[in-house]
Amino acid sequence: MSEKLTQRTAWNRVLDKLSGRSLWMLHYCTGCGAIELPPTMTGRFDMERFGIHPMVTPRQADILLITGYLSVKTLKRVILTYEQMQSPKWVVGFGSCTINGGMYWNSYATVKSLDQYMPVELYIAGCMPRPEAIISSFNELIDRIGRGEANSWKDYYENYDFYRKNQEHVFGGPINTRTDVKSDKETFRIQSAGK
Amino acid sequence: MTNEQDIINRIEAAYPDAVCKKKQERRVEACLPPDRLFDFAGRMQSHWNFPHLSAISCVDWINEGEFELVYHFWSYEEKILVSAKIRIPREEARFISITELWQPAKFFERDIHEMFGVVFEGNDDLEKYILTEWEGPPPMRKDFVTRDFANRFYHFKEYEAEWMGPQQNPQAADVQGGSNE
Amino acid sequence: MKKWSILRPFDSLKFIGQKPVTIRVPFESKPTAERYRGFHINDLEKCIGCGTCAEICDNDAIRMVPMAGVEKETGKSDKRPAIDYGRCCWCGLCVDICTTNSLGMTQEYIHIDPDVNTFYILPDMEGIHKTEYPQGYTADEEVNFLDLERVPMKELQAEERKDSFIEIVKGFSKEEAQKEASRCVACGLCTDTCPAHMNIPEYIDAVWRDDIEEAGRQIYKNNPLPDVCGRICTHNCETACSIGNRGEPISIRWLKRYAMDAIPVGDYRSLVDQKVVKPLGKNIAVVGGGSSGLSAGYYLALMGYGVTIYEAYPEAGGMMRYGIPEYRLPYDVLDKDIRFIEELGVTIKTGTRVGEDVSLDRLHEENDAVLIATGFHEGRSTRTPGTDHENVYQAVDLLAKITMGEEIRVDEKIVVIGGGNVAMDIARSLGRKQMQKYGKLDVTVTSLESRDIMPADEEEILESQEEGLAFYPGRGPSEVRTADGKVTGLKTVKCTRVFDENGRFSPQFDESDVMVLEGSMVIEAIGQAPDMAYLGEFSEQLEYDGRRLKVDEYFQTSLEWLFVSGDIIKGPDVINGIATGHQAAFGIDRYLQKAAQDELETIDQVMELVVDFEERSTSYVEKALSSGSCGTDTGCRRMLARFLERKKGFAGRIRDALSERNLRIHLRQELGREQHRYFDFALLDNLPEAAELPDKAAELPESAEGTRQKGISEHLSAGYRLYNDLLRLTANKELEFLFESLRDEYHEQLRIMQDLLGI
Amino acid sequence: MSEVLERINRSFDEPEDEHDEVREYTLFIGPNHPGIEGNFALKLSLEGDTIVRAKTDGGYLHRGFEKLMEERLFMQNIAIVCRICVPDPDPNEENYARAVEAIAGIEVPERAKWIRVLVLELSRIASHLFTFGGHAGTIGLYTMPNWSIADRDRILDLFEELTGGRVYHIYNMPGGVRRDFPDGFERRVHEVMDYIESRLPDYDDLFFNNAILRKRAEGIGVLTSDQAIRWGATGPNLRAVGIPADLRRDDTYEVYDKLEFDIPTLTGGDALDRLLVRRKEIEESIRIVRQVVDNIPSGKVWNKQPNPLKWRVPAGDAYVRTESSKGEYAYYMVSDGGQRPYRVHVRGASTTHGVHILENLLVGTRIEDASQVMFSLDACPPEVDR
Repeated sequence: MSEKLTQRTAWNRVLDKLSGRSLWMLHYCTGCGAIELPPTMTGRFDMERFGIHPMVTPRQADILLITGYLSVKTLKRVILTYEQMQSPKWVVGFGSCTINGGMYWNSYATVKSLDQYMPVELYIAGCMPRPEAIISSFNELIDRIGRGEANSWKDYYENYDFYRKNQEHVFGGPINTRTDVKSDKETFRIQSAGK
Repeated sequence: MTNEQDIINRIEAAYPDAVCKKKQERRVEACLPPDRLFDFAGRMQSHWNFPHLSAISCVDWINEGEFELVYHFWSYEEKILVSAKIRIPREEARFISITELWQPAKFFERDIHEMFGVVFEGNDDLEKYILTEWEGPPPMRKDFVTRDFANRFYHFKEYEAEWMGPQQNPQAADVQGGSNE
Repeated sequence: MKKWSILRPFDSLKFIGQKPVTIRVPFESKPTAERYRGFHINDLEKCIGCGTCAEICDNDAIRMVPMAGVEKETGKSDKRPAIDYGRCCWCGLCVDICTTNSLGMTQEYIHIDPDVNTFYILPDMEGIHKTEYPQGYTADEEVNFLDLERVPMKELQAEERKDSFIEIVKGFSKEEAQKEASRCVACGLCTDTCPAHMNIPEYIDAVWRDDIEEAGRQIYKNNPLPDVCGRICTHNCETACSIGNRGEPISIRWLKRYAMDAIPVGDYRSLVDQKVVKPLGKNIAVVGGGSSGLSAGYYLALMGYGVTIYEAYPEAGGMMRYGIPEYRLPYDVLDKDIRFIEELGVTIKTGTRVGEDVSLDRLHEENDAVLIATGFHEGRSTRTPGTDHENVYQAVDLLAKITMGEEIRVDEKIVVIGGGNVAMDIARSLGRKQMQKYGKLDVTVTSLESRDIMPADEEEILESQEEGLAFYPGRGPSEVRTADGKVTGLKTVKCTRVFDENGRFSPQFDESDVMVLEGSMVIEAIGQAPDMAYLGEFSEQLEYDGRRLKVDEYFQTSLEWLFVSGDIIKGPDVINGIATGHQAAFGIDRYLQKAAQDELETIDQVMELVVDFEERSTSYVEKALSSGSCGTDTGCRRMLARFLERKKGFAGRIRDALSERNLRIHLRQELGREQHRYFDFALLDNLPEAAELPDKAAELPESAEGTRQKGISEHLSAGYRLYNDLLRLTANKELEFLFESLRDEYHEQLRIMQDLLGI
Repeated sequence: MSEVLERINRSFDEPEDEHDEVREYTLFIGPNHPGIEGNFALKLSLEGDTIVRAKTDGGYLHRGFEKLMEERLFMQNIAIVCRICVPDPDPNEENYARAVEAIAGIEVPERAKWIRVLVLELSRIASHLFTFGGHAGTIGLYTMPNWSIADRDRILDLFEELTGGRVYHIYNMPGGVRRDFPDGFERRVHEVMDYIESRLPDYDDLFFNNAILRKRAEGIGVLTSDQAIRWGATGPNLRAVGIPADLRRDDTYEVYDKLEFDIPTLTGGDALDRLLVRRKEIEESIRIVRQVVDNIPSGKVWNKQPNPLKWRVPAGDAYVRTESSKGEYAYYMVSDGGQRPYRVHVRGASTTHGVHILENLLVGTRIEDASQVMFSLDACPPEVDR
């Protein structure tokens, strides 16, 4: 992926700088970490200072926050949502549950590591991360987008089969997300690199 | 203010084969034979002024091969909680539903059905509510060990932190249980 | 509800003056609380790697990992806690239970990274980003998860015990033992420190679960003299106990005693889970019936050797009986252990001194190997002037006489020279004799070492002082004063230094500071020496390493048939005697079993195949039963069930065949944590991958019946092929004996397989 | 062209129900929907915009707490119980601690009881403020969440000081609490209480007396007192129908019997009254907190328990209840004398409010009021799924 970075034209750099300024976060609380989102969104910590605003529909959102554990039922809806979001899109994993299972490591109902099912841009340590940590992660994301390094979303197209296989393993069969990921790949001119 | 003993006397008078005991302050335990329960639930609501069914709990006594259903009734006036306990066999557990008397029982019975596999006859809404994506056995039964399932079914992280050096990395979750056996 | 008015919107003007609530992160930051639960820090000097934090962690987030530059020491393991921030829930239970308070938390809470591996950290004092953050959540004295105080042990008070030899320590009741056992965090540091590597956490846990049978079994795994050790062991384990860092260590010795007291000697047989195999027709002579001789005898007997122990004194027990007074170790307790060892077939010839009644040479002819374990029975003299006087005695001689009940001279004033446990024993024994004879006690004890470096146990010194013994530590004996033939006292001078700078024993005295200790009787208790006269002419043929015999790791001397154990090679206490006895027993066994070594290798492979066959075919049959194709068909199920029934315990029957055939199944002992194995059953646990399917299954008929058949065959054919390999082995001549009794068994199995496969 | 026009005209003059094309259709709301509280979904059958039948769909937040608790030692569970209901975690810790104390007969020092009441009441205020923010969000009044959730953060700062954690306190354990007050804590509690009390009039002007809220919430999702009792409503939803039932008085625990506070009740039983009952409860909670901070006895905060790695609770069972901000929150714990709880049944307050009562109340309301009804019942989905 790194060799593509150098080809960024001057226009790409400007685009990256600007697009980092108005990220919209999908208003979907998937896990218990979502209780720290209202304080981040509202008066006390106010993430709108960075142009980040909660957006209700996946199609207009840029950031998908996986706020903690993902039960299998929620994972199905999250994948539907993720595939509806327009690229470039970024997934931020909150807390320990997204990394290696967190507190629910021996639970039968939750998936253990998020990067098996979708590419994750940033992880935040915490159980659950505080508003200050969430806002720092947004700043980090804005910087990475500005530097053109935030390309985890391409990974979903490149290694779609890998993710697909894991998803089907958890759901016990293919699910119809009514989004043709393969055709999306062409629109972004991404070659598939095996993973 | 009636106290626990009055309640016990009242129950034992109505149900001679009930074994009642005062557990703590405002807590009475009544062990009943299963066939008495439906009548007991009706009488609690109509005659004895216990309008609130706080919860129905189910305990899986796997060694005795029985499920224990505990019905918790609360009276706002007498401020006492009566826990009626019955035992039903564990294999193909079936029991009568009390939903037409008690509306809260709808949720509790469906929950016990999902988690333990107890079939409540007369409850029309028993299909899956929480575990819709789960094909395995009722998870709360004691013979289902969630740790083994998690280790077999899910993928755990194999870290390669730089302080670890090349030679070894930590094992997956199944190696060391969180609590010493 | 305020009434309507046009001015209502201006109500909100009051907010103009107020400062906005927003904290403009990252430009501003709100100070975190002092006890905030942030990222972990761990003081790696204080941390002993006991693993208690990993035990309490409910998310299995802490794993003990080896760390570069950290070795195993007494009371420290070689592992340190690594924390997985993909699991941790920052609950702080690990901080509250840490045995040394080394683990703490800072107020740092921001760590954002795309790379998951940075979330698995090995905490040290600098923190996750090597930047300084204020201290956060730390351990608290009041809310502390560990029980730091010991359960007090009931003991006879000084007044009651001054004049009697009744045992001082009363032992735990059940509740006390369970309460004490519940303090253990099972970190295992004690096991590493114990010379015999006893399974201490296991038996403490068994005591806590009130499973005395299991406790006894765990104890007997590594210690054939548990009752004795339950009373007089020098308990290195308690010095290493992790609870001892901040509180009093677990009283491991008393718990061992509680467990063994609760088991009658009759049931000891069931505790020893190693089966005593058939006698091997080889005999071994053990010289000396002390702790190491008895220990070696126990293990050799379990291995099937004929063991005879030659004991010079009238009864076996060595220093345990003749060196330790009865108030510490009652003789019936010692007899309990010895009697069990005798029950295992060890014959003990008491009153026969090797070198006098029987020569070492004769032992060499009559036995396949000889173990000398004679210990230190000669008292060493200080050789100060006047010690040759007949009223100057050696402590060990007197102690032996007291044990044998002989009448000994007890004067009204006695002086004891020496600062070790033996000095304490003789001083207190004589004190008791004085109380019984004169009704009053007057014993003075003097030692080179000053009070703080006296080698005796701390509780021994305290108890002696309680009983009224006078102590004059830090003084060297210079002369025994006599007046008209009778000893009147001991002239002593101040001892300024005992060891020189590099720890060698070279005492320095200040002649000017003189003190005379009155006493008509002087006892020397400064150390013991071995009496190896019985070696006779063999002593030239043996190589020495300084004053001790030169031995390899199995205590085999340069004469291959002669082994050594106990104080004469490695002391100074009972537990070391047991450990060296155990190791020597291995040595003897290895030496005698040289011939059988290679024969066992081939048995390894056979056993592997057999077990593999059993495992594979069992799983295949179960799969066949549960798979759709023939799971429902009752006929097929019955056949498979019968096959399974017949085959159950197949490996077990092979194992019995091996033991019957006199191939000794060596005890899988764990000594010093590395394993000595000759025929190791650990093979049974890790089985090789299954062989691929034979061609036989492919050409089976395709009919409906065939598909059902094919269903079975897919799963059974692999077993069938393995089975054939086994039968080929029976043609192998030198293993033929192994399959004699089992041949028809094999043919029966093969017939069933063919029946099932319909071939 | 005329035929289309003619059909449009006809639709105006004819009454609705004769219009034969009107059929029942199904609409899914959630789990990703701003009008839904938390990760929860509603399956509504509608005729026009009136809900005819409603079915809730939970399970999105199911982690199998009761199963996980059976695999953890007794002391290890204090870290996991507070994760069950996120806006109001402390009743969980309280229930778990008291259940173990009831079974094992453990005594709690007097000071720890007072601290527990303080923590419960602060958690109640924080949870109510959080609900006000959410409820205001459903009617588009976004100033209210900016105010109430920012003020709630002041309470979280108090929690962070006292327990070391902002939301998950892991503070309450069998035998007492883990740490005593940091110094100067009482003064800061008074400051925060005064601040919140001074904010209440602003809330009234902005939100509670707001004409839009009155219009949107009055007469919506009316629950009669008979239905409330029969359907098992508890807590504020029950007090909104005029029944002064409060576990802090009826099934008293800790030191509530030593404190003076009233049980506010209203009689309307509709969405507005349920909201206003919670608003009044905040004043009572502030009164309680002040009483606790003023007359808390000194002493130790934890009666020492055995080493957690070797701690067995004698066999027995206990049904323990706490008044959480959502209603009656109960634990039924069974111990078989082992090191781990044999069974813990978590009876969240929302098991009745969030499922069947919501389904019954939604029938007959219009689609735009569905979230009004849901937020006024203040159902917390993780309590339902566990």
